[in-house]
Amino acid sequence: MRFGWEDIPKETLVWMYETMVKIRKFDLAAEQHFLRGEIPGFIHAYIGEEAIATGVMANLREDDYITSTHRGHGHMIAKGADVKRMMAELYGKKTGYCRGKGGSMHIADISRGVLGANGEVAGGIPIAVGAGLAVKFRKSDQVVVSFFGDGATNRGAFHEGLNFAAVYNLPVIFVVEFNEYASTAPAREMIPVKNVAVRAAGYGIPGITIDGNNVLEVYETARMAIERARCGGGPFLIEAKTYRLKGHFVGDPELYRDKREVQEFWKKEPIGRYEAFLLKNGILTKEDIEEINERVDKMIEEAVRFARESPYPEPEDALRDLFVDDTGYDY
Amino acid sequence: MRFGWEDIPKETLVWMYETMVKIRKFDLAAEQHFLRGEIPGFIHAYIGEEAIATGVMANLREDDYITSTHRGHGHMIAKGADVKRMMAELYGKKTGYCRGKGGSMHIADISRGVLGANGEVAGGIPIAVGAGLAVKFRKSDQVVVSFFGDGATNRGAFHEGLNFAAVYNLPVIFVVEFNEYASTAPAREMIPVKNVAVRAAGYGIPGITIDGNNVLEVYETARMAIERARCGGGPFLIEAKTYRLKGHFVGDPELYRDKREVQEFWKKEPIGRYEAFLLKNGILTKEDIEEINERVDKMIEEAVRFARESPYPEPEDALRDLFVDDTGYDY
Amino acid sequence: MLLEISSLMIPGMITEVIHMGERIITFSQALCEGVLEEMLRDERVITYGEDIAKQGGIFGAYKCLLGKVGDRIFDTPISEEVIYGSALGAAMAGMIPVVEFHFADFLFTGITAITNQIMKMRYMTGGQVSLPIVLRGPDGVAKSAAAQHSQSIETIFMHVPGIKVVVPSTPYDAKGLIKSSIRDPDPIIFFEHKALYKIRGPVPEEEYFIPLGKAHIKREGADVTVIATSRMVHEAVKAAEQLSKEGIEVEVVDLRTLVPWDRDTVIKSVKKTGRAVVAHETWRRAGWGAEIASTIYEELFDRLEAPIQRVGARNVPHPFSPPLEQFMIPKVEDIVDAVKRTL
Amino acid sequence: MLLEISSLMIPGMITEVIHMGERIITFSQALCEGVLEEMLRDERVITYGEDIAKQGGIFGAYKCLLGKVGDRIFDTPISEEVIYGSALGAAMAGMIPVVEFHFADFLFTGITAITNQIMKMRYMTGGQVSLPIVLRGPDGVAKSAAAQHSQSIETIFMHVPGIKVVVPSTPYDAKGLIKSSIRDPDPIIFFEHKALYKIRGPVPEEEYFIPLGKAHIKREGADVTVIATSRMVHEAVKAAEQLSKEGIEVEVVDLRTLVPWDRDTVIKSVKKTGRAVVAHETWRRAGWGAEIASTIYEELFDRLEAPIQRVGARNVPHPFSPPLEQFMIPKVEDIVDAVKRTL
Ligand SMILES: Cc1ncc(C[n+]2csc(CCOP(=O)(O)OP(=O)(O)O)c2C)c(N)n1
Ligand SMILES: Cc1ncc(C[n+]2csc(CCOP(=O)(O)OP(=O)(O)O)c2C)c(N)n1
Ligand SMILES: [Mg+2]
Ligand SMILES: [Mg+2]
Repeated sequence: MRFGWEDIPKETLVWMYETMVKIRKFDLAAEQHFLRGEIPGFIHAYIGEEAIATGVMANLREDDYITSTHRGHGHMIAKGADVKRMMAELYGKKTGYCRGKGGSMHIADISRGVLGANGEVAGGIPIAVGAGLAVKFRKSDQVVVSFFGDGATNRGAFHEGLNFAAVYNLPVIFVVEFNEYASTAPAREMIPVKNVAVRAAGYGIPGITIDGNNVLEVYETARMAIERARCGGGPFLIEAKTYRLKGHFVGDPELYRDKREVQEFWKKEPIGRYEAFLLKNGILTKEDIEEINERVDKMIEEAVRFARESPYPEPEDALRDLFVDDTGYDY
Repeated sequence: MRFGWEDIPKETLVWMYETMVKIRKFDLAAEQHFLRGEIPGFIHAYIGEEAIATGVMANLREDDYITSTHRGHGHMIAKGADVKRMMAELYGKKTGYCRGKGGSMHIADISRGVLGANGEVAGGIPIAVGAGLAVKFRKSDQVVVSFFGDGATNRGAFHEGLNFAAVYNLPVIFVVEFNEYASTAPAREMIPVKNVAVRAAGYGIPGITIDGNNVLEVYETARMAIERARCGGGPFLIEAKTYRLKGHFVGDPELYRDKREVQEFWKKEPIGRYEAFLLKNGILTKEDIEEINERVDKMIEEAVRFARESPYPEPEDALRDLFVDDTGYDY
Repeated sequence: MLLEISSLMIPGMITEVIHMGERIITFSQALCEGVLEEMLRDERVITYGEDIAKQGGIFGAYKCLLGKVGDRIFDTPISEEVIYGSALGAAMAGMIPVVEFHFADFLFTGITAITNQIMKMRYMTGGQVSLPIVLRGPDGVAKSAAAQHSQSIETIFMHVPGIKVVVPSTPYDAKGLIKSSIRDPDPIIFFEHKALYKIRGPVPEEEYFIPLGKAHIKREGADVTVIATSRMVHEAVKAAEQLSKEGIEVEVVDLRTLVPWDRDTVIKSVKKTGRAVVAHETWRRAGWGAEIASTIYEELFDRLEAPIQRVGARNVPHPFSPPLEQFMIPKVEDIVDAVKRTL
Repeated sequence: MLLEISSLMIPGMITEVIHMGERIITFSQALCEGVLEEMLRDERVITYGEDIAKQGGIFGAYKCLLGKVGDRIFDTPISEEVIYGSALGAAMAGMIPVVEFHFADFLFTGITAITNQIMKMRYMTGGQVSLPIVLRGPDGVAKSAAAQHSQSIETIFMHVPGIKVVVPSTPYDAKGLIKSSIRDPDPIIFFEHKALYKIRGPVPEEEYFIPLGKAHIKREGADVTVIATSRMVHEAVKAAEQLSKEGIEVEVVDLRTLVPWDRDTVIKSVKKTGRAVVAHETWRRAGWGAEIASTIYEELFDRLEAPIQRVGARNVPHPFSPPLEQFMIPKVEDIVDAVKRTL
């Protein structure tokens, strides 16, 4: 695949850099404050996989839909979510996206088309297919992108979802974030083929395996798949090879893999690679990069401050938000 | 594929003919007595698909396992089940295989490795995989065959089952009885590929599409797949193209398909074709064939008589057979 | 002028007293009319599931839609998790999906999309979305369909929070409740007992709605209250008629919905009678009857004259053979006996 | 010589009076020992599930197996329907599968293989097979795991017939019950509350078994009976201790299994006290507490001094934020209040 990066507008190239940095720093902060005991629940860091959400989302409109996973901060940020309300949600605060009801694993910004992170592996796939149905019935030109991990490709919902989307030719792009592990389970032991993209052939749709740590490759592939879907071309399966640089969740003892393996993969992490490209091609200077990093640092700090200072919801709020008219259902 | 039918022992060739006839006549009788109101519940006839169960089962030992479907009479008969106890089960009698608890959709003969018909589409697939695991742990050379329909290949369990079997290299052969319909739904509308055998590639296992109305082709393919599995070669997907000559269930108004289509397929039905082959190659004479048909007719008549004359279970028997020690669980 | 229409009905089904000239249609027809009216009114309503678009559903419940709603009715592959889960995505993206679940038994096949997704999404997102979803289809025992085609599992949806549960018993209610369900902004699961599809009853031509959460008193009586839903309402009415001959007057309360359930009507009735029976077709053990009974005890401990009796299926899977099936499911006599035990 | 070991335990967990020299281990260790002993005894026992073989399970419940049972412990793909359904096939073909379900929430993901297959197969085949299957894993609320990782759904398996339901509360019971479960010829679902894995308690070195269906009286008392399971047993004991200071003596009955449940012990206790509270962590509405309560009313209508109180979670999904979660789940104070309401 040729990367016509010269055709990509400069602001997009820069936006992608800043977005990746924002995701990285958000998750580093989340990790840190989780370990300090400020954040309850579980945190699954997207560190090392930033190029995927970023390269895909650079091609989406605000009215396009995505479904995300338990590892969903990157998708939210790339889709334009407010990191303050995100961090507040991680902290379980009233000012969070879900008023503290969801937390990291259920974060969502419906107004921006983020139809939810999801605590269930492959849980977002049927939802994405349904959004695709809606788009088809409304005859709009929106598209839907469903993100999920390599482990999710072994679930029945993956199969049913791809098949369903193919049967109705829905505008849904399925993106496998193939990060080599599903919790403790190495993909090489649990998936009997080298590239799960081959599974696309079973549904008569295109499937492609790409370097998910190269944001330009992700961008180009996503652009093609998304444009195709927008014009009625139907579903597409993109397998983006990447690597989960951190534990499955913050606090994971990681006894199932060799530290050296992790170190090797740090050499291929996407932000450094992209930075080198930007510098080499004169798209950004060292100063620009510093400036961006500082700006993002400040943004994340503010988000943490906002989260810390926000109030918790009132205990009785637990009884709200189940139904549109909530009163009188708790009996 | 070359059909080395000359290598097939004559008794096998004859057994296959007789088995197909037995299945056909059993289901014709079941249909008839259902329509007369003697048989309760639902009957799904295997008429037109006899070559598949027969050609596969000709290669199985009594200690091999199979899982069957709602359309399961053919599998039972080909695996050697007693048609008397089968018919009694269809009638809901105490002498039936399941003492009247199962009926047509749940008929089973565990002693012959028939791990149950199944009222849930694709419900037998996980069971077959589990039997495969057992065989693997016991290091025996048994094999497992899981039969299911084209419609079942759209269920999550199909995907999870094939993948699981591939991951552990289990001796499980998956046989799709591609009869063009899933109840009212034509396969051409619900499956976005021409041959579902292509799905095998998604699990790194072999998949093959064959003429399921040619019992010799089924026999040869199954032999190869079963021998391979017995020697540790792992799973195999066989897609046997056939046609459901009767309604989905007895009584189906069949408004979803053209009568002419059905008539066309009657010309390709497997028993007539095989009969012509047997006659042409001098394996059986017309007299042999008549003799077989008469013998089977008598067997089925006897089965019906046995079923009719057998007693119903006692009402209170409803509380038995849930647990090994049944007493005192109904509170 | 009044007319007895029991002759039009399946033996033992509710005998409604109706006005001459009133329209009599089947449960299926009434239900279908309700769906059709809503689909014609609102383009956002779509309906899909297995085997509905070519023949109008295996129990004929969708016959009236054929040719009337274009491609807004369609058949799906056998993919329950995605059938149910896609309803969620479609609702989040602005549609009103009315999804058929084919058999209540096969709710289990894709239930995670309901219990873990549909029923939790609005809550998990802190109320960011409303989810107008209707999951509907047949449940219950009919004709020896055996263990995997006879189940009623409404209790599960009453226990796990996040969906409203509708269990109609008559053509009139089926139509009024399906229309309310489709207009409701929240997820709804709507159970149609297989044995009811063909019963007939009066259904006005004019549009009407039945609110969720309002029980209906099918029959007044001063001695014992029988609380039932769906097919068991008919059994309860039969039992009441039988008992009436012995001088026992039973009040039959048809809950019509289980989430929310009409506590006020139940409590008021039992306050009057002092005795209660709860009857459902689903398994007795940990069935929803226990919830109703426990609530009545909590509210009316001092007013109850006798322990509440619960009628439900025996705690085994559904057997195939007719005598076994008859033994396993609750019948009129079980309600009669239960009522007598309260006296 | 006796020794109080409360200091070894998580605050508020059951304080057991034990003999000097008795071995004190965690719930996880006890459970694991039980599985290990059975695996070493019987080659047919295999155990599999997600994320168990490399680190000994995400809650460490399988650590003791690592390196001890060869390939009879193994990890699987994320394929719940086949994980559960394969247990059925393996059992039918002669093995004794002990399958981990990872989180009770993801039972829903493959539940059809349990409710429609495992729980019905013996019955549907008229008793042709026995099915020694154990499905085990964590349930319950812990640390803001939110709506999809906090559920307890044992009520569903008590309602739908065909599986025995085990809900242990202590290390001692965990070991004795898992061993009985593995030797049992029927399907069993075994729920381990996440918050209990690390509690410690006495577990003898010698082999022992706890029969299914036998409750354990955790604490005797003459005034009110509190019936609980799993984590709520600990909350009930705490409530009892608190109430004791006010002169109210509570008898705490730990059911230990829900199918079968020990009716005799419960009835005997409530006969004595005349008052009862049922406490579970799962949702109150249509939770199993209603079954126990209804049964007690049926048996002891005239002996009850006050309505039975049911303690359970509020009827909403599990919220993430700690103050919301604390509000939603039942606590010691809820049991204390409930006991007082019976007085
Ligand atoms: C249906 C279901 N099964 C199991 C789990 C537990 N679980 C959470 S994340 C995870 C691994 C997911 O792996 P993958 O899909 O590759 O995503 P990744 O974590 O690598 O991003 C597992 C097994 C779950 N959340 N949902
Ligand atoms: C999980 C599930 N969904 C739906 C049904 C209803 N149903 C019974 S048979 C059938 C069609 C099956 O088609 P196929 O797998 O092709 O088998 P065939 O009947 O053609 O042999 C359907 C939808 C079911 N039994 N189980
Ligand atoms: Mg992964
Ligand atoms: Mg078919």
